[in-house]
This record gives sequence, structure tokens and C-alpha cells, in this order.
Amino acid sequence: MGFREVGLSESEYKRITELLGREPNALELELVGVMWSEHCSYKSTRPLLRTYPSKGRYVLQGQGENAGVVDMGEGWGFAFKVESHNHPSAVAPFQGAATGVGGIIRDIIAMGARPSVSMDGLFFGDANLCKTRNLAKGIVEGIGAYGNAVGVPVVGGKTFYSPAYNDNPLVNAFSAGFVRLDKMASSQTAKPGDCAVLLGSKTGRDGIAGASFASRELDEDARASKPQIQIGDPFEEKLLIECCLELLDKNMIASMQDMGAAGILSSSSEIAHKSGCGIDIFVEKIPLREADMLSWEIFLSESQERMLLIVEKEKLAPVFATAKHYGLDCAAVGEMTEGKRYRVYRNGALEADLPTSILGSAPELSWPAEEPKDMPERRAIDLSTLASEDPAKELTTMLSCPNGRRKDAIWEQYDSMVQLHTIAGPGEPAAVVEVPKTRRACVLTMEAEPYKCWTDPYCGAAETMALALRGLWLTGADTLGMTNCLNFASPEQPDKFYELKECVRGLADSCRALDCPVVSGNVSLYNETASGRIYPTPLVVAAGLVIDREKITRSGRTKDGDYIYTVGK
Amino acid sequence: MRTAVVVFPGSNCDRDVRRAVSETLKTPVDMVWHEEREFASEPDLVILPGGFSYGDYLRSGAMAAHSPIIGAVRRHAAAGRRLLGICNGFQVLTESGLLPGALLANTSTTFICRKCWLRVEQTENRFTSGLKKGGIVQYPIAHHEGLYFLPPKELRQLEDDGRVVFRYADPVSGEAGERFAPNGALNGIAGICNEEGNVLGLMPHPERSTVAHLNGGSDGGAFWLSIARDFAERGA
Amino acid sequence: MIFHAEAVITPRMGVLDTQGKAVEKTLGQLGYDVSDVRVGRIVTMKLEADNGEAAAERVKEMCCDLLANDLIETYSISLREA
Amino acid sequence: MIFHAEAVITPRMGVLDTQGKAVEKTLGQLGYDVSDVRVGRIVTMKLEADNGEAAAERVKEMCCDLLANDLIETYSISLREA
Ligand SMILES: Nc1ncnc2c1ncn2[C@@H]1O[C@H](COP(=O)(O)OP(=O)(O)O)[C@@H](O)[C@H]1O
Repeated sequence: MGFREVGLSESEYKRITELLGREPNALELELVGVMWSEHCSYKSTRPLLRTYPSKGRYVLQGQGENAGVVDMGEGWGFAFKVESHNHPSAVAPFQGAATGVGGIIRDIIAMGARPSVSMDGLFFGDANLCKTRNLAKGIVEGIGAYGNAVGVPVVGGKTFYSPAYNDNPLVNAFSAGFVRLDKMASSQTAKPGDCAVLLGSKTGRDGIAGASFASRELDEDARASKPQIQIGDPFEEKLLIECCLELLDKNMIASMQDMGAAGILSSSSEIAHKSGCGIDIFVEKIPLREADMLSWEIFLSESQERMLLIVEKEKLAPVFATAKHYGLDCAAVGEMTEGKRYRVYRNGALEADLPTSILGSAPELSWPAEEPKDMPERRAIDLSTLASEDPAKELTTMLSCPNGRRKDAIWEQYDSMVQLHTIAGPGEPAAVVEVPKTRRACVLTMEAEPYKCWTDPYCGAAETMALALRGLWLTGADTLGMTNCLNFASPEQPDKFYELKECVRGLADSCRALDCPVVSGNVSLYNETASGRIYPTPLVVAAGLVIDREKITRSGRTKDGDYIYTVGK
Repeated sequence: MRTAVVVFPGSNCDRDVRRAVSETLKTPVDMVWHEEREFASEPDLVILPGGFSYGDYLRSGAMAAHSPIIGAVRRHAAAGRRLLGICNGFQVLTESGLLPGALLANTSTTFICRKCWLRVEQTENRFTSGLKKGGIVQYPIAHHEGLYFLPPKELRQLEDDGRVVFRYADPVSGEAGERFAPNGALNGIAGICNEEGNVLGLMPHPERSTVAHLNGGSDGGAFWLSIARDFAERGA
Repeated sequence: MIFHAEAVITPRMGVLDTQGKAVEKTLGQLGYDVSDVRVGRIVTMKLEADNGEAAAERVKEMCCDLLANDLIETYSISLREA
Repeated sequence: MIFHAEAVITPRMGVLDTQGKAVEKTLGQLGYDVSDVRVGRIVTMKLEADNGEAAAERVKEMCCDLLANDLIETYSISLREA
């Protein structure tokens, strides 16, 4: 096995041998390769993300955890995050989108919160193409099938059509949940001697190496590489939610982490690394769906609906009992240790022995950036195509184009009322939900302005941010913070990296100016195919707080004779 | 009046129902896990809530109809006490034979979540006696399999017996029928009861239009009050 | 004896098969000229029984109990020895 | 010639069969001792074609295009003349 097969560059491989003081064995190489992939390590974007303002008076937990948490008052925290599931949804629309919803929901559980609301950002190709309709149908049904069954209401979203997404649709899934501040969970609180427990589905061969899949351009081969498709089981997820929340409520969990990209490997190494300890994992104890799986397959499998719990030894028995009550598989598969080593044993044999720090320390990449040569053409709008002599006609044309049309056909397929706390749902300019058992309300807006970001990445991103916050403020809400998903093409070409860099600069500057901290986010690169690339698509979800829900300003409550004002320049 | 809400694995409207009932009626609501074999609290009203019991993987409600608690549910109904199935709960009632018929996939073959209007067709049962016969109420729906089906002869019998309690309707004209059913339900049937009137199943969610400041509306409150009043007048 | 059993469950004639109709419509849009499209379920399993008859009887019971809803579906069973 | 065609679509080996898992569990609770339960779909239809081969080819295309998702499912086709 060479380093190239696991997606590493020569210099990265050299770095690994330096850090290890020896050549890695095949399993170790697989493990490091995945953890150092763009998808897991954010190696191209970490320097950019550091420029975001992260502090704010409501921020309890910023970037670095499974999701950001802000203070809602009266003892409530609000955990939220948005994540992309673009590549899987392009290849298998229904399952890709469904597992995207499942994945982001587990991030919220990992903070100890009950997943309470979802939103989805969808970017589809030309609405008139049969291909787009099929992709959109599968994606919307997938999101609905998963979210409806798990019982998390979709309270809003964003749908945007453009030929730029013909081959590369984007699916950004947002989820959020309320958590009692004294019940918040963390992935940084494991102690030596604690047990590592796998809860939820058995590990199978699905989605093996999905992380490196997401770090590549989509090619025809993607269709051939079958095991990368993961199957979602919302029923299992619902049980996982109830089980984890019950365990947290009884203080049975010392630390926890969801299993996303690079499954057991990334969750266990992250928890060890962030908690400042080591971990020993005993492969033979991992419940498998197929008996003959190799160690690397087990570690990289992205089987869905699994959580990693860190449990104090004396609490193992009640944890097992609760899992049994919910009919979930549960197994103690490892132990936290003093030394900061990540060790894998299988039937007594030591198969991998790495410093925990190595898995989380991919060298950062700084790509060159250069303004795209065609920027002037992108900006040149041909005003002659506007038939402004007949404004009425122009208006109806605008309203009936796919981006202007109502999106009921999409959001009526989502349960927007379950959990009985949606005050304003999809179709409204801002989503509003109750903060449990209080008069407070949480306001959410999701925005993206891909076309503007294409013509002017810096201003387009700043405008996206301003738009999201304006939506909050119109309801009377105070800004809590934002989460963002950066959907871009390859960072390896200077003109494309420029767009990314400028968009992040636009978001960071506007957040600073508007006093909106960035508490979480996700990056999806390489959204391009041989035949095209997406617009630079930073998507933003802003959260706000209203102290008294009765005082919220709602849209559409007008009477004859009301005056119309415009405010601002 | 004491209420018990059965929680199946995959139920997801259990808490919503609890909130709607306890906020409206200020009476106790117990949550009962499907593995129980008895209702410890001797409830006057048992509710099978909405959701996706057992993932609804085979047929909606099919697996839940075999849950351990179902024996106790049957005994409760046989004793003439109130049993209410909402959405997935309705599907469990038909699958277990406690109500006739079956709920098939919506004609759109998609999940539909929206507000919808119903005409109250019948008020001689243990649930809607406090509502106005012929009145229109708005309860939201949220389901993928809500097309009420019964073979023609039995359907006629059901209608003749006056066991259709709610029918999808047009809020303006007050007309009701299949044309107004978002899911294609035969005769526009949204909810039915058994002969004795103590078992009711309906696809729409009254609990979602109970908390007035939420997006589901506020017609559901009267439904719970109607049950409570009927209980006060007639007992269990 | 170990058997592989297969139960095929299909909507009864006369029962609305919305899925079948939707599939037929989509196939038509894709240019396939088909009719009478019906969508059913197939459940396969392994089970032990003294003989084929006993196995078939078991599977039939499962269909009655759970796998099929007699009001709207019919089923047929096939077996082969493992 | 008119054919009755039948396409049986089942989850690929190794792919998580969520339905099968749930059904197996419930059958177990009902006292049936079964294993390897898998749930698939069966689509039946009527179509016209010059001969059996052409008909089978058509149905295969339909499976590729719509009825099955090749990434996670396999299918088999059977035909009989109407
Ligand atoms: N994919 C979606 N999921 C849920 N709600 C959506 C979705 N797309 C659009 N919506 C809702 O429809 C309304 C209009 O959406 P859209 O046209 O995307 O936004 P905008 O009004 O910002 O152009 C919004 O209220 C939004 O919440």
C-alpha cells in the first residue's frame, strides 16, 4: 500500500515518518491517510476559518466541538450546526440526503441536546432538466423520509436553481437542539480508565472511505465505487436519540462523540486527543454486520446511527441496561489510557500504535490565490434583456421563474410541526420556535447568494450574512451567532481558491461588523466535475433570541390602509 | 380523567399529545412504554400517538399492532373505555383490527404536511359530542399513508352506520368528500369510530392545533375539551 | 432441515395501488409503454422445520400474523431447501 | 406478443437492509425463529415486445432507469407470455 492510494502527498508521508520515527504499517497508513484527508482535517481551510470572530456574549461553545452552543437564558443552551452532504447526494440522492440529515442530527445529540429543528439548503441544476427533477425528487424525499421519521421538524430552508449545479447538486443540512446547560455533553472530558462504548448500529461495509470520497472531484468512477453509499435507518436514530438523552439525564456519560466521516477512527481519536489521553481499542469487540471485515474497513466504515460514548467503568451496567431497553446494540470496545497513544489491538496483537496527536495534526496547506481573469465578464450584466417597458410582465416572469416560485411542493413533504414548538415554519421569512417551557423564542434564517458570490465573492458573502441577520432583526430578535457551510470548487486552482478566500473574508468582516460570532461550520470542496463547477456557495444560518414570543413581528399581518415604508439606503 | 399515551419505539408525537392534553385539560397524562403488558394507572383515555412505530418499515402500524401493550389496549377498548388513535395510532388501530379498513399510500405517493379542514360528521361518540355536527375544524395532517380504504360493500355499511366522524372538507363552502382529501381517502374519510363509539381513529393531528401561538392553529383545544366534557357527563 | 423461504405480497386486485400507478406514470414519461403495473413486497428468510410442509405452514402463519394485511394484500409462498 | 414481467429488487448483500432487520426482530418477538430476513420490492407489469428477449431487455432498462438503484440493490427479472 503506497501513500498515494490513501490520498497523501509525498511531503505528507515524509512528515508522518518523522512524527512516528519509523515507517507506518499498512493499517497505520490507512488511518493517517483518512484523518489527513481534506474532509477530516480541513487542511486547506483551517487558516481561513481562524479569521472568523468566535466570541460573543451568548457563545457558550464555539468552533471545535460537534456543534456550537449559545445561551438562550433561563438555563437553556441551543446547539446548532450546518453540514454538507453533497457528494453522496449527487450519487445516491435519496440515501445521500437522508444520511446527511441523520449525520447532522447526531452532531446535535453529541452536545447533549434533543434535536429540535432542522433546515435544508438545496442547490439544484436547471429546473427544466429531467435529471434535475429526478435528483431533486430523490433528495427531497430522502430528507423528508429521514427527518419525518426521526421526528425533527423542518422549519425552513433555501432552494436555489442554476445550471451551475447540474452535475453537482448541493445538500446542506442544518440541525439544532435545546439542551439544559447542566446536561451539556462534550467530546473533551474522557479520563484514563474510562471505557469506550459503541452504541447503535453494527458496523458494516457501508461508506468505507467516504471521507476521502468527499475530498475528491466527482468522476464517473464515483458511480462504480459502490460501498461508499451509506444507508440511513431513521428508526434506529430515533432510538439512539432517546437512549442518549436518557443516559445524559442520568449522568451516565462522561464524554461522547458522534460517528461521522471516518467512523470509529475519527470519533475515537478525536475524543482521545481533545481529552488529552490515549485510547486502546480492541477490534474483536466491535459488533460487526459482516464477520470477515478487515481492521481498516472497520475503522473507516461510515455505517450510520452509531455513537461513541465514554463511560466510567462502574456505570457500564446501567448503560447496557438502557441500551437494551431501547433495543440498541451496545459494546465496550476500548479503554482510555494515560499515555497519549492511539492503539489498535485485534485478538491480542497490536495492529497500530500512533501518537493521538498525529491523527489530528495534518499539516496545513496554503494554496495560492489569484483573482479569476473572467471577473469583469461575470460582472457585466446585459440590461437590454430586461423588458422594463412592461414591468407587470417582468414581475410575473420573475415570480414564476424557479427561484422566485413558492417552494411549498418541497417543504410540504417535510413534517414542520412535530415536537409542537414551531411558531413560524417554512414559507415564512424567518423560522421561529419556542424555547422549551419559557416565553422565549429562537429565530433562524438560512441564506445563500451564490450568483452574487460568483460576481463578487467578498461582497456577495457579506451580503449573504447581512441578509441572514436582517431576517432575524425584522422579527425583533437579538443576534446569537451563526453557522456556515462553505461549498466550493477545488482549492487547488488559484482562481477558485481566491473565491473561497474572498468569501470567507466577506463573511468574517461582516460578522465582525455586525457583531455575530461564528460558532460552527463545515466545508465542502471539490464540488466540480469534468463538465462544470458550482458557483461559490457559502450558506449561512443565523440564530437569534426573542425574550417574549408575543412581541415578535410577523410578516403577512397587514390590513387595507396600512402604510408601506422602506428603511435604509 | 386520566390519560395514558402509549409510546412505541419510533413514536414521535407522544410528547406532543401529552402536552396538548395536559395543558388543555390540566389532567394527568402517563407515558406507557410498549413493552408493558398492563396500564398501571387504569386510564380513562388511551392514546396511540403519531410517529413511525418500528420505523413503519413493513406497513405503517403493522408491527406496533403486535406490541406487548396491545393486549391491554384491547381490554381497555372492550371495557368500553375511550381509545384514540392519531395518524400512526389510527394505522395501528386498523392493523390490529380494532377499527375496520386500511391506510394506503397517499395518491401523491409523497409525505404531506399541511393544514387541512374537516367536517365533523358525527357527534354521537365518546369524543366529539361537544363539537358542532356539520362544523368545520382545522387540524393539520402529516403522513405518507393516509388514504383510507375499505372494500365497497363494507364502506357502504360504515357510511350507513354513521361511523365516519371526520371528513376532509372545503372550509369555505363546507362541502366534504374525496375531492377535498389531500391523500385521496375514499369518501374523503379522515376519521372513523367503532360501533360503540369508544374507539376513534383519525389521520389529522388535533394536538397540533392545540397550542394557539404555534403554526398549527387552535381548533384542537375544543376536541380535548369535548372528550373531557363527555367523560364528566357519562363517566368512563 | 433448513429452508430458504420467500413470501411475495401484492396488493389485491381492486385495491388502490398508488405506488403502482405512480411507477406506471413515471415509466410512461420515460418512454416505456407498460400497463397493469403493480408494486408489492418480497420477504425472504431462513428457517428450520421438520419438512417442507411444516416450513410452508410456518411462513403462511407469519404472513397472516404480520407480513401481509389480508384486507388489502394477497401472498404466495415458495420454499427451497438450503 | 404481450408479456407479464416481474422484477424482483432486493438490497445488495452487505448493504444494510433496514426493513429486513426490523421485520426479523418483530417476527422473533412473535415467536418465529427465523434468520437472514430480507425485504425487497416486486414490480409486475404487462408490456408488448417482439419476443421474450426484447421484453427482458426492456424490463432490464426500466430497472436501471427507475425501478432499482444499482448502487444498493440488485434485481432479477422473470417473464411469461400473456
Ligand atoms: N428546501 C427547503 N426546505 C424547507 N423550506 C424551504 C426550502 N426551500 C425554501 N423553503 C422555504 O420557502 C421560502 C422561500 O424560500 P427561497 O425561495 O429559497 O428563499 P428566498 O425567499 O430567500 O429566496 C422560505 O420561507 C423557506 O423557508
